[in-house]
Amino acid sequence: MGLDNIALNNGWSQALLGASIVMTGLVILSIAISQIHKLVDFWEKRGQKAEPEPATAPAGTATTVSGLTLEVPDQCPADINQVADLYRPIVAQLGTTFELRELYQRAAQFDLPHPHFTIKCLRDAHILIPQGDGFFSWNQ
Amino acid sequence: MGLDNIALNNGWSQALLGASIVMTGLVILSIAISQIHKLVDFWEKRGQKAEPEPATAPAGTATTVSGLTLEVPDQCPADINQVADLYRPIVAQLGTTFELRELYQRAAQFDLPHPHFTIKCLRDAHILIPQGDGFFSWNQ
Amino acid sequence: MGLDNIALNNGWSQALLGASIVMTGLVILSIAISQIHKLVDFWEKRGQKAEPEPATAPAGTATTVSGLTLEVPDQCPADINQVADLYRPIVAQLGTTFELRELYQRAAQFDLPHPHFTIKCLRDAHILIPQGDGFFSWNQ
Amino acid sequence: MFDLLMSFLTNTGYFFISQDIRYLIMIAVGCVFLYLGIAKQYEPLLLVPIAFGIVVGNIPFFKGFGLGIYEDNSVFHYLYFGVTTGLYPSIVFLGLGAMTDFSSLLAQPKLMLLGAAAQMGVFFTLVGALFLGFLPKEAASIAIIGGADGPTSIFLTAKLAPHLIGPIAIAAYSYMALIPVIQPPIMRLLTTREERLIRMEEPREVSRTERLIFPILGVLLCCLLAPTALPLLGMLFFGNLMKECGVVDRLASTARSAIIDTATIFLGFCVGMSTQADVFLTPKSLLIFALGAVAFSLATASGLIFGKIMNLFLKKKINPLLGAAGVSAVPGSAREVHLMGQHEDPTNYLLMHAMACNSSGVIGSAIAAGVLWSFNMMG
Amino acid sequence: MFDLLMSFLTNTGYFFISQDIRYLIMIAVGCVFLYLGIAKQYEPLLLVPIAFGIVVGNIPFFKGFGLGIYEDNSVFHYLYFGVTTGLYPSIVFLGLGAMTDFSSLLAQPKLMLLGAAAQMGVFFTLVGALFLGFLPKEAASIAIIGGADGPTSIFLTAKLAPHLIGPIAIAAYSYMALIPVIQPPIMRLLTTREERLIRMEEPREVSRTERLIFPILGVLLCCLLAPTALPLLGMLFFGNLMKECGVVDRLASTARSAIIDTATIFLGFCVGMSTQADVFLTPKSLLIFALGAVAFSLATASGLIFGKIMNLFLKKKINPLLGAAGVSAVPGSAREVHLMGQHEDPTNYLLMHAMACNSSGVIGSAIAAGVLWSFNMMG
Amino acid sequence: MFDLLMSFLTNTGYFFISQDIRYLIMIAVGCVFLYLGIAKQYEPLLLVPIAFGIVVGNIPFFKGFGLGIYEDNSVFHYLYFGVTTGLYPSIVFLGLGAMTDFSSLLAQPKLMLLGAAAQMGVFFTLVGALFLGFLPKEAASIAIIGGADGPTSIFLTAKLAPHLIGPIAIAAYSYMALIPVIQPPIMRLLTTREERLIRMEEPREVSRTERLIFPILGVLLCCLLAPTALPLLGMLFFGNLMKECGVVDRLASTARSAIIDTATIFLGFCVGMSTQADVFLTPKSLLIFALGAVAFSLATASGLIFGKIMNLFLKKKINPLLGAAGVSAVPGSAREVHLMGQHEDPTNYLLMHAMACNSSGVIGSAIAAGVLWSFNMMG
Ligand code: NA
Ligand code: NA
Ligand code: NA
Repeated sequence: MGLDNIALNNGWSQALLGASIVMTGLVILSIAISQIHKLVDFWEKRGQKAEPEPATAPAGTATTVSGLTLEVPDQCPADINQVADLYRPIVAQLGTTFELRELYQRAAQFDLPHPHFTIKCLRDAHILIPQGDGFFSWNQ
Repeated sequence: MGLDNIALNNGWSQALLGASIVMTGLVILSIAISQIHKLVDFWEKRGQKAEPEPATAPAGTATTVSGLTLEVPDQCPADINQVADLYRPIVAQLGTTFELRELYQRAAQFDLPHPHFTIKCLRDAHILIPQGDGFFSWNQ
Repeated sequence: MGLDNIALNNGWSQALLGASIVMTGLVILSIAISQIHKLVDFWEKRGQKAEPEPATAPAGTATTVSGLTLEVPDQCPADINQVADLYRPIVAQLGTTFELRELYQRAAQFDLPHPHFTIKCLRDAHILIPQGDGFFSWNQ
Repeated sequence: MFDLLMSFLTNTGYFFISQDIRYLIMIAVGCVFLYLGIAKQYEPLLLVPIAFGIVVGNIPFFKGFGLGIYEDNSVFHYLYFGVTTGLYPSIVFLGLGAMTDFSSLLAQPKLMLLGAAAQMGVFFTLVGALFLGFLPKEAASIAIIGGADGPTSIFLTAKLAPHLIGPIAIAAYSYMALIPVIQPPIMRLLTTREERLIRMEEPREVSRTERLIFPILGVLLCCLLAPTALPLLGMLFFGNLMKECGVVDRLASTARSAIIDTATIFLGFCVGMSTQADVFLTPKSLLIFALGAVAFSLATASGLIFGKIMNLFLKKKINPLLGAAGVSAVPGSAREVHLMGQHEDPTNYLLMHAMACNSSGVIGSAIAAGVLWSFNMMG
Repeated sequence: MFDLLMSFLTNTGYFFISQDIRYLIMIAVGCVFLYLGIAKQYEPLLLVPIAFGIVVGNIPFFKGFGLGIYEDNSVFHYLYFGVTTGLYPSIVFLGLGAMTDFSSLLAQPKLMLLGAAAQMGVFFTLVGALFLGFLPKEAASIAIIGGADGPTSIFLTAKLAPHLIGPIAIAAYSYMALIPVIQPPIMRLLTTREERLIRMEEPREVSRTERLIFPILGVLLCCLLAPTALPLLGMLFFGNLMKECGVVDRLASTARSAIIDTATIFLGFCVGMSTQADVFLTPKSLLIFALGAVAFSLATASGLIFGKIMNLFLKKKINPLLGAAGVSAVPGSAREVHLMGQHEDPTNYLLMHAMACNSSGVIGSAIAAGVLWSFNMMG
Repeated sequence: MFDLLMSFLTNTGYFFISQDIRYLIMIAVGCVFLYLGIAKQYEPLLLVPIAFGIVVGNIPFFKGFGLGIYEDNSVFHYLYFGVTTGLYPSIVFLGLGAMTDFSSLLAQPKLMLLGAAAQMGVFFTLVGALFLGFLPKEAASIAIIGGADGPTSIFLTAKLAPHLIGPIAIAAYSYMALIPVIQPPIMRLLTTREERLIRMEEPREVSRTERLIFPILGVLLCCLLAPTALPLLGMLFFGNLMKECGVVDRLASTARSAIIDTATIFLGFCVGMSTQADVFLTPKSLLIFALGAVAFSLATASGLIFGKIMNLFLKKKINPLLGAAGVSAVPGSAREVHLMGQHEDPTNYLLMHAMACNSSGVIGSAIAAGVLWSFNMMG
C-alpha cells in the first residue's frame, strides 16, 4: 500500500518506460507512414520507367495471362465483345434473367479479371440489359 | 535412402495399389452417374403410371397437405385469391410497404408452400404491387 | 419394471410436481404479461407528465446530446440542411454515387442518430437523389 | 503387395457391411428420411442434415483410425462436441429468439396456458418410461420427446443420458417432421366440428415497449422458478431482446442467419451421424421410438383437451385446435392447426393464434426440461 | 412428494435470492444498463449484450449442476472460454480491422501522436492502483481501462488477472458507454473557446497503395517493438489488409459482419454473465470502478493537454479537442469531439480527424497492453 | 529502471531478429507472397491470408509468454487447433460442396477419369519421396501436394505428419497460386496444336433429380471404397446436397458464405503463421518444395497424357488439355485450360468442361488422401 508498494513493484519505472515505449512506437509508425507517400511515388515512377521493358521471368505465359488479368482497368477494353465471349458460357448457366450479384459471383468463382469493372463495361456496351427489379438479361 | 527405402516401405506396392484404387473409385462413380440418367427416366415413368392411384398410407391427411404443399408449381394456381388468403395474415404483420425478402422470410418461416413461386404469382396477379426501390404493398 | 419401478423412482411425484411447476411457471408469466400493458400505460403517462421538467443529472451535456440523439423522430426535422451537414463528410467518403446501404452503414458506424429515418428525410428533401439500380447521389 | 491389397480390402466399407448388414439398414433409413425431407418437404431444415448424417455415419470403417463420431480426435468428434455439451441447442435457441415474434402471444396471454398444457404429455410419458423399466435419467430424456422440441430434447439428453442422444434426437425430429401425419387424426378425434369452427378475435396491437419488456420478464420469471432452464431460455430471450430492442439490428440479424444456420447444420448432421448402426440399432432404440410416438400423441391430446376445459370457464371461447399447437414443433404444428381450421372454414385464420401457442410451447418444454434435469440431479 | 417439492423449492432462484439479496442488486444493475443501452442508445452494441448477460448471470442456482459460467462443463463455461483465452477480443479486432478506414490517419500522421498521448492515462492509473495496494498484475489490468478499449482490456485481464475479468470489463464498457457524460466536461475544462474553434484542413487523398502498405508496416513496426501486442494488432492489421487489398472482398465482408457480430454477441453476453453477484460484488470491484473512472478521465485529459502542447510547436495548429478522441472508445469519443466542435461552430467538421485519433488510440492501447503484459511476465 | 529497459529491449522482435536473421527472410517471403496475391492476383483468397500469416508468424518473441502458434494457451494456438485436427479443411469442403455445380461433370461422366488420372502424380511422388529418404508418413504427406488441393493436403498432413503442416501447406498453396506459371509450358509440351484445337460438345442438360442423387451416390461409392475419405468427402457431398435439394437454401447459402469464409480466413492465416522461421527454415522444407513442384508437374502431365490415351479409344475425341484441369486446383487450372484453348482458337469454350475435370480432381485427391492415410495406419 502507498508509495512503498509502487516502488517495490517497479511502478515508477513501469509507468515511465511504458509511456515512452508506446510513444516511441507510435512516433516511429507515424514517421513511417508519412514516408509511405514518397516511397509509393518513387516506386510508381520507377515502375513507369521499367514497364516498357517486358517482364523478366516466364515471358510467354505472362503475356497470355496479362492480356487478361493484369491490365489496369482505367477504361473499358476496346474489344468488349471479346470480353463478352468470356462471360457468355457463365451467363448461359444463369438462365434468361439473373441478378448482377449472381453473375459477379460466378465471374469471381472462375477468377475472371476485374469482374466488377467488366460488368460495368458490359452494361455500358448494352450487352447486359437491365430488366427492372435488379434483374438483367444478356443481349447477344 | 534410395531404392531400398522404397522397397522397405512398400513404396512400389503403395503407389501401384493406390493409383489403382483411386482409378477404380472414379471409374465406378463415373459409370454409376452415367446410369443415373436411365434410373431417373425409369423412375419418372413409373411415377407417372403410379400417380393416378391415390397414395397408400395416411390418405386423408396427405390430401389435406398435398393440396397445399406437394403440387408441382408448373403454373400459377387458378385460385390465386385463395393463396392470397394464406398470405394476408403475414402481410398484415409487415406493415403497408415491405420488401419481398421480408415477405419471403415470413412465408418460409410458416413453411408456406413454394414461397418464391407463389410470390411471383402474386405479383403477376397484381396482388403484390411494386412501390419502387424494392418495396411492395398488398393490393386487397 | 412396472409400477414398482415408478414408485421406487418417485415417478408419480415427479410427474405431478413437474406438471404443476410447468403450469405454475407459465401461469405466472401469462399473468405478468397481461399486466405489462397497464404498467406501460402508467409509465408512459408518468413520462408525459415528467417530461416538461428538464432532466436531472448532467444537464448541459444531455442537451447537447439530446438535441441530436434523443428526440423521437415523429416527423422530419425542420432544419434538414443542418442534418445534411452531419452527413456530408460521410457522403464525401463514399464517392459520387453510392448505395443507401453503404451510407447507412457509415452513419451507423459514427452512431449518427436515427440513420434510417434521417436517410428517409434526406430523400424526401431531395438531398439524396436516386440514380437508378439502387444507387444514389448527393445533391448539394 | 498382396498383403497390402488384402488389408485395404478388409478396411473398405463394403467389407464391413458384408459383416454387419445393420449399416445397410441404417443407410436405407437415411435415404427414406432424405426422401421425406426433400420430396415431401417435411421439415427439411431438420430432416435433410440429419438424413445425410445418417448416411455418412453408417458408412462403416475400421475403429481406431480416429474417423468416427465416437472416436477421440476425429473431425466428427470435435463437431459432435457441440451436441454433447449442449452448445448447439443453446445457440439454436439464441437464433430462434432472434427470429420469433411474440406479439400475438403478448396480445393473448391466456393462450400461453395451452403451451403449458401440452407439456403434460411429457410427464405422462415419464411415468410410462419408468413403467417399462428405464432408469430415471433415461426416462426423463425419453419423456421430453413429448415437448416436441428438438434442441430441448438433445440438451436434456446430453445432460442426463448422453448414450441415448442418437435415438432420442432421431425420434424427436422424426415425429416433428411427421406432424402432418400424427396430429390431424388426433385433432379430429378430440374436437367436434363446432369447436373447429370457432373463430378467434383479431389480436390487439402490441406496443414496442411490451415486446421489449417481455424477454426480460420472461427470463426472470421462468428461470427464477427453474434455473436449470437457463442455458435454453437465457439464450432464447437474449435473442428475442436483440430482435426487439431495435438498436442492435446487426447482431440480431447475424444471430438469426449465420449463427443459427451454422448450429443447425452441424447439430443435424452430427445427430444423424450418431446413429452409427452398432450403437443405434438396439431394442432400446425401438422402445424409445414407440414411447416417443406416445409422448407426442399425449402432448397433442393434452393441449386439445386443456383447450376444451378452458372453454368451460371462458366467456369468449377459444378454438381448442390451438391446443395442438402447444406442443411447439415450430412451426409445423401451427401450420397443421391453421390448415385444419381452414379445412372446416376457409375464412378462418388461426395461424397467428397457433404461433402464439407454438412459442409458449417452446418456453413450456424448456421449463419442463429444466425441471426434469433438476429432479434427476437432486435425486 | 413433499421432499421432492421442498428440494425443488430450495433450488429455485427465488429461494437463493431470499438468502442473498446481492443477486437482486445485480439484476437491477443489469436493467439499468439495458435502459441506458436501449432507451438512451449509449453504445448499444456493447451494452445490450452485457446488460442481458448481467441479468441472466445473476439468476442464482445450485452450484454443482454445471449451469453457471464458472462451473466446468456448462454451456456458458464453454462460451466463456472465448473470453478467458482472449479469443473473442482477437476476433473482434479482426473484424474491427476489416471495417476501419485508416485513410484520414494516413493523411495526417501527426494525429497519431494524440492516440499515443491518451495512453498516458493508462500509466498514471498503474501507479495509482499500485498505490492503493493492488498486486502488480491487477494494477496493470485496471490501468488498461484507461485505454478505453473493451476487447483490449479483456484480453490483458484474461492474461494477467483472470479473476478480475468481470469488474474490469464492466468498468471499461460502462465508461465507454458513458462517454457523452464523462468527456464533455473535461473537454470544456481543458480547452479554450478559441482552441475549440480551430478548423482542421481537409485531409489529402490517400492512394490505395498507401492504404495497402499501412497494415503491413503497422504490424511490423508495432509488433517488432512489442511482440506481445501480436494477438490484437496482428488480427487488426490482418483484417485491415483484407479490407484494403480489394482482392478478397468476400473474406473481408464476412469478417466485418458474421465473424465480428458473433464474437461481439458472445463476448458481451459472457462478460455480463461473469458478474455473478457472489464473485462480483466485492469492495475490490468498487475500487476498480473508481480507478476506471480516474483512468478514463486521465486518458482524456492527457490527450487534450498533449494536443495543446503539440500546438506550441506546430505552425499549422490542430484542434486540441481531437486529443480526447485519442482514447479510442470507437466511435463514441470521435462523435463527442465532433459534436463539441459543432456546438461552438456548426460549420466545423472534426469527425474525420477525430476518427483518425480514434483509430490510433486503438493501436496505442493495444501496444500499451502488450507492454504491460511483458513487464509483468518478465518481472 | 535500467534493468526493466534492458529486459524489455531484449524481448523486442528487433532484438530477436538481430540474433536470428531467418525471421527476416521469412518476412520477406511473406511480402513476396502478398505481392503475388494482391498485385498479380494469383489465387488471392488463399495467398493473402497465408502471406499475412507468414509476416505475423515471423515476428519473433520470447518463447514462454504463451504468444506463438506452437505455444499452449495462446490465442493463435487455439485458432491453429482447427488446422491440426483437420476441422478447417473439412469445413472448407462443406462450403466447397455448397458452391460447386457438378452439372457438367454429370453430363460427361467420362471426364471424371481425367480427375483420377491426375492423381497418378501423387503416387509417382510418393515413390520419389521415399527414394529421397523420407519416412513413409512424411512421403505420403508430401506426395499429396500433387493433388493440388490445399485443404486435402493439410488434412492428410495433420493426420500423418503434423510437424510438416507448414512446409507442405505452403508448397501446396504456392504451386496452386503459380498455376499460370507451371501448367502452360507442360500443356504446350505434351499436346499438339491439333489436339488443343479439339472442340468439346455442348454438355446435355442435367435434371434436378440427377444432381440430387449424385451427392448421395458419390458419398456411398467413394467412401465405401475408402472410408478414410469421409471427413473430406462426407462434408463435400453434404454441402452439395444442401445446395441441390432446394429445400434448405438458407443453410446452403450460409455454408457457402459465412462458414467457408471463416474457415478460409483462419486456415490460411494459421498455415501462414506455422512457418515460424525456427521450425520452418530447414533443409527438409526446401526438399519438400522441390518435391512439391515435381508432384504438381507430374500430376499435370499425367492428366494430359491420360487424355491422349483416352483419345486412342474414343470415337468422339476429347481435348487433352482438359487433363491438366484434373489436378483440381479449383478454379485456377480450369481457367488455364480455357485460356490455352482460347489462345489457339478464340471461339473454343473449354471452361465448363475443364470445371468438370476440376471437380472430379477434388474428389480424386480426397480419395487418394484417404488411401494414403489408411495405408500408413495399417502399415
Ligand atoms: Na414444446
Ligand atoms: Na485506446
Ligand atoms: Na486434385
